[in-house]
Amino acid sequence: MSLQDISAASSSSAPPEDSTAPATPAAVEAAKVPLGRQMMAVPGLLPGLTIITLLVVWELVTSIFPIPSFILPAPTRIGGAIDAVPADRWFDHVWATLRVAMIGYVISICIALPVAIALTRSKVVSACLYPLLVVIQSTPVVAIAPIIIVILGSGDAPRVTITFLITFFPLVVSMTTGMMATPRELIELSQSLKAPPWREFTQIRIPYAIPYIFSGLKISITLAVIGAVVAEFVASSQGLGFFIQFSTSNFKLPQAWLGLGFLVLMSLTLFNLVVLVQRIFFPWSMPKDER
Amino acid sequence: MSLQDISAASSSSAPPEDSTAPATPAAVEAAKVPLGRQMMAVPGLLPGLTIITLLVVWELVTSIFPIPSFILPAPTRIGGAIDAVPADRWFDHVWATLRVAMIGYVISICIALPVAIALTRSKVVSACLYPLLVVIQSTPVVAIAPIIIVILGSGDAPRVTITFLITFFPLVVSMTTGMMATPRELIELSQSLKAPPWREFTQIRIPYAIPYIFSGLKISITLAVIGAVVAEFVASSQGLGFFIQFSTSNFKLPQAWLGLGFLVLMSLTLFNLVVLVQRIFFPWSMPKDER
Amino acid sequence: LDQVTFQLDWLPGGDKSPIYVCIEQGFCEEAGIEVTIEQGRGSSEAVTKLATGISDIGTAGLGALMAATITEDVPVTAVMSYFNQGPHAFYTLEGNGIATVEDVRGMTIATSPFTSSNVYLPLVLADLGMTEEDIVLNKMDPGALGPTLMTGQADAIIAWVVDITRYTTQAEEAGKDIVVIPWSTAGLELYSASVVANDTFLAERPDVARRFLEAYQRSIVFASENPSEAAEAVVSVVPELDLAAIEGGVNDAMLLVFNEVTEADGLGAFEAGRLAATWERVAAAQGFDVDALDPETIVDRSFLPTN
Amino acid sequence: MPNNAAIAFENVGQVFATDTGPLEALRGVSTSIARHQFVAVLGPSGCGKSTLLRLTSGLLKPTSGSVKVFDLEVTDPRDDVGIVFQKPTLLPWANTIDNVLFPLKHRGGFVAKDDRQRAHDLVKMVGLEGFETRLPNELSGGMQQRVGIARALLMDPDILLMDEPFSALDALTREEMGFELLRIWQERPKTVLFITHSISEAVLLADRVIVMTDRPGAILEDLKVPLDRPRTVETTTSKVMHEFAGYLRSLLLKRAA
Amino acid sequence: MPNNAAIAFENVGQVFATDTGPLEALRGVSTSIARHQFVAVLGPSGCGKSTLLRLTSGLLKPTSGSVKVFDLEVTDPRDDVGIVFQKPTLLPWANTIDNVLFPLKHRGGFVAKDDRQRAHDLVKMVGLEGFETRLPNELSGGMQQRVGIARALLMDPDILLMDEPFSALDALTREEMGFELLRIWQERPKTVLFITHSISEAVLLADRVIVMTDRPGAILEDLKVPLDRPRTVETTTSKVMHEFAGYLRSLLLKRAA
Ligand SMILES: Nc1ncnc2c1ncn2[C@@H]1O[C@H](COP(=O)(O)OP(=O)(O)OP(=O)(O)O)[C@@H](O)[C@H]1O
Ligand SMILES: Nc1ncnc2c1ncn2[C@@H]1O[C@H](COP(=O)(O)OP(=O)(O)OP(=O)(O)O)[C@@H](O)[C@H]1O
Ligand SMILES: [Mg+2]
Ligand SMILES: [Mg+2]
Repeated sequence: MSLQDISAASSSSAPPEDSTAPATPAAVEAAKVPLGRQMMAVPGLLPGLTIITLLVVWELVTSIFPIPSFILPAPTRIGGAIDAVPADRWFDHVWATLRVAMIGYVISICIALPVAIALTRSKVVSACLYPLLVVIQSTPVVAIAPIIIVILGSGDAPRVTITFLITFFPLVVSMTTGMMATPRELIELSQSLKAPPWREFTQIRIPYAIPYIFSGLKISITLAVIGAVVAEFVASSQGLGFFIQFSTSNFKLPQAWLGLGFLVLMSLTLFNLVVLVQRIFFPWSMPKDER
Repeated sequence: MSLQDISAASSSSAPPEDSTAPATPAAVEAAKVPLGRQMMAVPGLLPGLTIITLLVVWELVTSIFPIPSFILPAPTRIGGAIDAVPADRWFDHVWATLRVAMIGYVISICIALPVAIALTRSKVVSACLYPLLVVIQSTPVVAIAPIIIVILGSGDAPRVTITFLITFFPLVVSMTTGMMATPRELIELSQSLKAPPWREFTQIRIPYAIPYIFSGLKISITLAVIGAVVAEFVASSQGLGFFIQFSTSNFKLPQAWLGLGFLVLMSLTLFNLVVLVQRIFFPWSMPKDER
Repeated sequence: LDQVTFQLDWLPGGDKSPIYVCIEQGFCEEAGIEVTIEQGRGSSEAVTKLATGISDIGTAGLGALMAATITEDVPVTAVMSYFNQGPHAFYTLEGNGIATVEDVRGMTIATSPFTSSNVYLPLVLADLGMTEEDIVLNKMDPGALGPTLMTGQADAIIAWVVDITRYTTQAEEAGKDIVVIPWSTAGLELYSASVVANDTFLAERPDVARRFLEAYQRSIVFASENPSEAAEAVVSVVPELDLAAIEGGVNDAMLLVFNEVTEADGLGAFEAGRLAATWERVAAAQGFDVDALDPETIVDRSFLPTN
Repeated sequence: MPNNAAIAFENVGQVFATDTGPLEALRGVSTSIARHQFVAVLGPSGCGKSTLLRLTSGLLKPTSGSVKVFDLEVTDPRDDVGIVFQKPTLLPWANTIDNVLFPLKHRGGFVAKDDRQRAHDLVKMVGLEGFETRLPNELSGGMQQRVGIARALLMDPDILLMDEPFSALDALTREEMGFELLRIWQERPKTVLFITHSISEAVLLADRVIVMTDRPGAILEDLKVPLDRPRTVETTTSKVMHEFAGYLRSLLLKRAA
Repeated sequence: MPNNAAIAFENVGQVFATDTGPLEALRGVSTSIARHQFVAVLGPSGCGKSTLLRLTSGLLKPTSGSVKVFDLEVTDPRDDVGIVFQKPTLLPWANTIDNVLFPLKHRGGFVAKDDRQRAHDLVKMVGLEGFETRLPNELSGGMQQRVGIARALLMDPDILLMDEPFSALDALTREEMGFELLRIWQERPKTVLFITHSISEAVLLADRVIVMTDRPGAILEDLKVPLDRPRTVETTTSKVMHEFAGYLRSLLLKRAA
C-alpha cells in the first residue's frame, strides 16, 4: 500500500494520454505541459514528493528560526524519538488504536447500511429516526464518556462504541443520500420486474449509491481513527491517542509528535485502502481514467 | 424552525397520496396502513413524538431502576437545573458556541469549494493535495492544540480554526465526489459550448453535485457544533462545551446534562436549517415528494 | 491474593509513584494484595468510577469528593490524605517581575480550563484583596501553558508544584529560568489529593482496605526515601516515561506529602481543623452552603495504619 | 369486458400534477386488447402513448378510470409483463449480458447455464454478438436500445409492452428486428402493445393499430390491419399495406388541419 | 482540400480502447463538406455515425488522420458549432426555456430580453408552447428531443451537427420540423451534418447523402441528391425522390448480402 492510490480519489475530467484511448481536447492541451502528467505516471511519486517537501521545509524552518522544540520540534528530532520507546511498545500502541478503529468502523458500516435502507424505504421511519441520529451525532463523546465507561466497563467495548458513534452519522447520511438519488427510471425498472423489494436495494440503489457510499467511507475511515484516538483520550491505557496525550502531559513532545506521525501514517494507509477497494471492486464507480 | 423539516432529509420512493398526483403502487399499498402516513401530514408530529417518547422512557427508567443520578439523571431533574445558571449566562454560552460553529462552518464552506474544484480540475493538484488533506484530517485536534493556541492567541481565532479543521474534510470529499460524478454527457455539453472553464463548474458540475454537497453540508453542520465544543475544551472560558466540561468537573451533573440538551437542540436546529435551505433553493435536488 | 483495583486520578507520573512502588517492590504482594491499576482522567471521573464500583480505592482531590458528596451523595469516602497542601502555584519566569502571589495584579495569567486550581484562584486573590478582575485570565489546553509562558504570551501560568521539574526542563530549553510561587505561601491551606475508597469495598472488605493502606503508606515512605527506585518502578510499568523526569516528579510530589504539616499531624492524617478549613474553602469557592456538609462525614480515619 | 381481454382500459384519464399546474395527458381512453393480439399505437409526440404504457405496466395509477390486465385491476407491476422503455434504461455498471440477464437476477431466479445461453442467443439475435462484455457507455445509441429489447424478451412474458423500441435503428436493422419480433410472437404467442412512430412498421407488425389524438390523448381510430399472417418482406411492398399506411398517414396528418 | 470546405476529414480512423480490448469504430474516412452544404449521413446502427459527429465537434480526437473545420485542425470544441446530441442531454434542474437559453448563459453572454424572446420563438417553433416552465422529466421523449433541437438553434451556429434529431417524433411533427430546419437553413445559411435513419428524411433535406458501411465505419457511397430547392411537401411524393430513396434503400440493404 503506497501513496499513489490517493490520487485515485480524484481526477480531472480529462482522460490520460494513451495512444489508443479517445483523447479529449483537454488531454491534448495537457500534452503541452507534460511535467506534472509525466510525474503522475510514476505511482506515488507526486504524493510522496509533496510529503517529503513538506518535511524538508519544516526541518529548514525549525533550524533557521528559533522555534523551541516544545512548540514545534524538527522532524529529525521527532524521528530520533523512536528510541524513546521499545519497538514492541510502539507496536502495541499502533495495534491498539488500529484494532479499535477497525472494529468500530466495520460495526459502523454493518449498522449504517440497514439503517440507511430503512430511512430510504420509509418516510415514517425516517421522520422518527433522523432526529435521533442527529441527537446522537451532536452529543459530544467526551460529555457522555463516563456513562459509556460505566455501562461498558473498561475493555475495548467503550472505545469501539465511541468510534462507532463518531463514524456512524457520515456513513448513514451519505448512504441515504445515494440511495435516494437513484434515478427514477432505474427504480421503475426494478418495480416493473416485481422483484422482492430488498433486491431494489441490493441490485439497484446500493450499486447506484456506490460513489456516495465511498464518499462516506472515505470520510468515516479517517473519523474512525480520530474516534479511536478520542476514545483513548477518554478511557484507555494504551493506543496512539493515549500515547500522545500521555507524552504531552509529560512534556515529551518529540515523542508525542512521533506518535502523531504514526497516527497520520495509519490514517493515510487506511484511506488509501478504501480507495483501493473501490478501484478493485467497483471500477465503474470511478472516473474512467482512474480505474 | 421545527422538527418537521428533518423528514425531508429522507423519503420512501413512493410519492405522497394526492388525488391528482401520479400514484405508484407503493403509495396504494401504504393507503392500507395509513396511520404513519396520516401522522406525516402534521408537520413535526412524528419527530416530536419520537423525542417525547424517548424522554418519557428515560424518565421512567430512571425512576424505576436505581440508577444513580451521577450516572444518568432523570429528565425532570435535568430540566430543574435551568435555574442553576441565570438566563443571560445560558444565552452567553449558547451564543459563544453558536458563533464559533457558524463562523467555522462558513469559512469551511468558502475554502472547501475552491479546493474541491481544484481537486476535480487537476489530477496533479489532486495527487499533491489529497494526502495533505488526509494528514490534516487525521491529526487529532487535541494533539496540536498547543501550536494552534500559541500561534493564534486566545480569542475566537483558535476555536474557529479548530472548527474549520473538523468540518473541512467531509465537505471537500463530498463536493469533490459530486463534481467528479457529473455524467460525461453534461460535461461534453459544456465543452461543446466552449464556455470559460469555470462555468463548467458553476453551471454544470456544482448544480449536479448539489445532493452530494448537501450530504456533506449535513454531515459538517453537526461536526461544526462538535468542533466548537472540542475547541472550547481546549481553549475557552465560555460556550456550552466549556460549560458542560466545567459542570462535570465540578460534579454538577444535571446542569451538565442540560448544557448537553441545549447543544443537541442547537445541532438539530442547524441541521434542519440546512435541510430547509436545500428545500427552498434547490427543490429539484430532492426527491419529488419532498419539495 | 486479594484483588484490588486502584484508581488513578490522572495519567501515570512521578506523583503517582507509590502505587507502582507497591507493586514493583512487592509491598502489595506482601500484604496479600494483587493490584490492578485503572488510569484516570481527572478527579471527578475518578470519583465516579469509584462510586460505581469500577474501582475499589484510589486517589482523588478531596475538594472533588466534597463537591460530589454534596451534589450527588456518592458512596465514596476518604481514608487517608496524600497531599496535605494545595499543589496550586503560579509559575513565572525570572524577570517577569513576579516574586509573590500579590505581584500578579494586572498580569496576564494562563490556566487550563478545568483544573481545580481555577476554583481556588478567587479565594487566593480575595485573601490578598484582589478579584479576578485584577488579572487577565486566559484558559487553554494544559499542553499550551508552558509554550505560552516561554513565548511571553502570558506573564504567569497556573500549574501544580508536582510539575516543577518538567517546567524547569522546558524553560531550560528556551533559555529561561522558572520561578514557582505556591499558593500555600499566600495562606491557602488545604488537603488536596487523598486516598478515597468505595463504601461497599470498605464495608465488605475492611481488612483488605487496611492491609492495602498499610502497604500503600509503606510505598509512599519508600518513594520519598528512594526517589530513583520509585521512578524506576513507574518506568518499568510505563516504559514511555523518562526516568530522570519521573524522579524529578517524585521529588516534587513528596514536598506535598512530607512537610511541616506532616511533621505536626503525621503521614496520611486528616486533621480536623485543616479538614474543616478545606471544606470552607471548597464551599466558598463553589458556592455551597458551609453548613450543608459536615466534612467529617466524608472521611473515615479507622483504616489508617497506626504508626 | 370480454373474458379473453388481456388488457382492458375503462375510461382511463391521467392528469399529472406538476409545480406549474396540472396537465391532462389522457382523457377517456376505453379499449381492450385480446389475448395474444399485437396492437400498435400511433400518435403525435407528447400525446400520452408512454403514459398509456406506464398505466398498463402498473408503474402509474390512472387518476380516473381503470386499467385491467387479465381481468384484474392493475395496482402493481405484474411479473408476466415485459417492458421496453423509451429510454434504454440500462444499468450503467453492468455489461451487455448482465443487463440482459438482469430481470432474472432481479426476480431472484437462479441464473442457470441455460438462461445464460438464452441471453447469449438473444444478444446474437439483436445483432450484438461480440459486445457481450461491453458496458452501456461503450455502445452506440441503437445498440443500447437493442440491449433493452433483448432484456424484455428474456423472461418470455405473456404481455410485452414496447415503447418505440426500434426508434434508434437503421431501416435494415429495424426491419430485421421487426421480423424477429414477429417470429418470437408466433412461436410463443403473447399480447403485445407496441408504440411506434413508423406507420409502415405499425402496419407490418400489428393486428390492430390504435391512432391517438393530440394531448389530452384519446383514441382517434382503432383499426384492424387488413393483412394476412405471416407477414414477410413481400408484405412490405404489397399494395394493401401501402394503401392502409396511406390511410393512417392521412389520419395522422389530419390533426394538423 | 479546397479552401471553401467547411469540414474536412482526412483519412480519419478511430479506435476505442476499452477494458475488454480495442474497438475500431471508423476506418479511413476521407471527405469534405462545402460551406453551407446540407449533408445527411445514413448507416447501420453502431457503424460510427455518432463518433464521426463527435470528431467533428472536437469532443473526441481521431486516433489517426485529421479533422479540419474551416481549414483548422479540430483540437477543441469550437464556438461556431451547434450540436444536437443523440440523447437529449438536458439539464435536469432547468426548465424548457432555461435549457434552450443554456448555451447563451453558459458562454457567458448576457441573456437579453431579445434572446429570451428568441428562445420563446424557438420553443414555439418546435411545438412546445405551454411547456416553457416544465422540467425535462415532465416532458415526453419526443418533447425532450425538441428542446435539444431548439437549444442548438439558439446560437445560430455556422455549423450544425445533428445526431438523429427527429428519431423520437411522429411522422407529421417530423416533417414539420424538417421543413422548419430547411427554412432556417435557407434564411441563415449554415453547414449541416445531419445523421438520420430515415432515408426519405435524408433525401428530402440534404444536398448530399453519405452512406456508411458497417463497423468499422467507412464511406460506402457519397451521393448528390438529385432534387431542386426549395423542397416542399410536394417533393415528398415526387418520383425522383422516390427513386433516389429506393436506390439508397438498396444500398443499405446490400450490406446484409
Ligand atoms: N412525470 C410527468 N410529470 C408531468 N407531466 C408528464 C409526466 N410524464 C408525462 N407528462 C406529460 O404527459 C404528456 C404525455 O407524455 P407521454 O410521455 O405519454 O407522451 P408520448 O405520447 O409518449 O410522447 P413521445 O412520443 O414524445 O414519447 C406530455 O405532455 C408530458 O409533458
Ligand atoms: N466511448 C466509447 N467507448 C468504447 N466504444 C465506443 C464508444 N463510443 C462508441 N463506441 C463504439 O463505437 C462504435 C460506433 O459507435 P457510434 O455511437 O458512433 O455508432 P452510431 O453509428 O452512432 O450508431 P447508432 O446509430 O446506433 O447511434 C460502436 O460499435 C460502439 O460500440
Ligand atoms: Mg413516449
Ligand atoms: Mg449514434
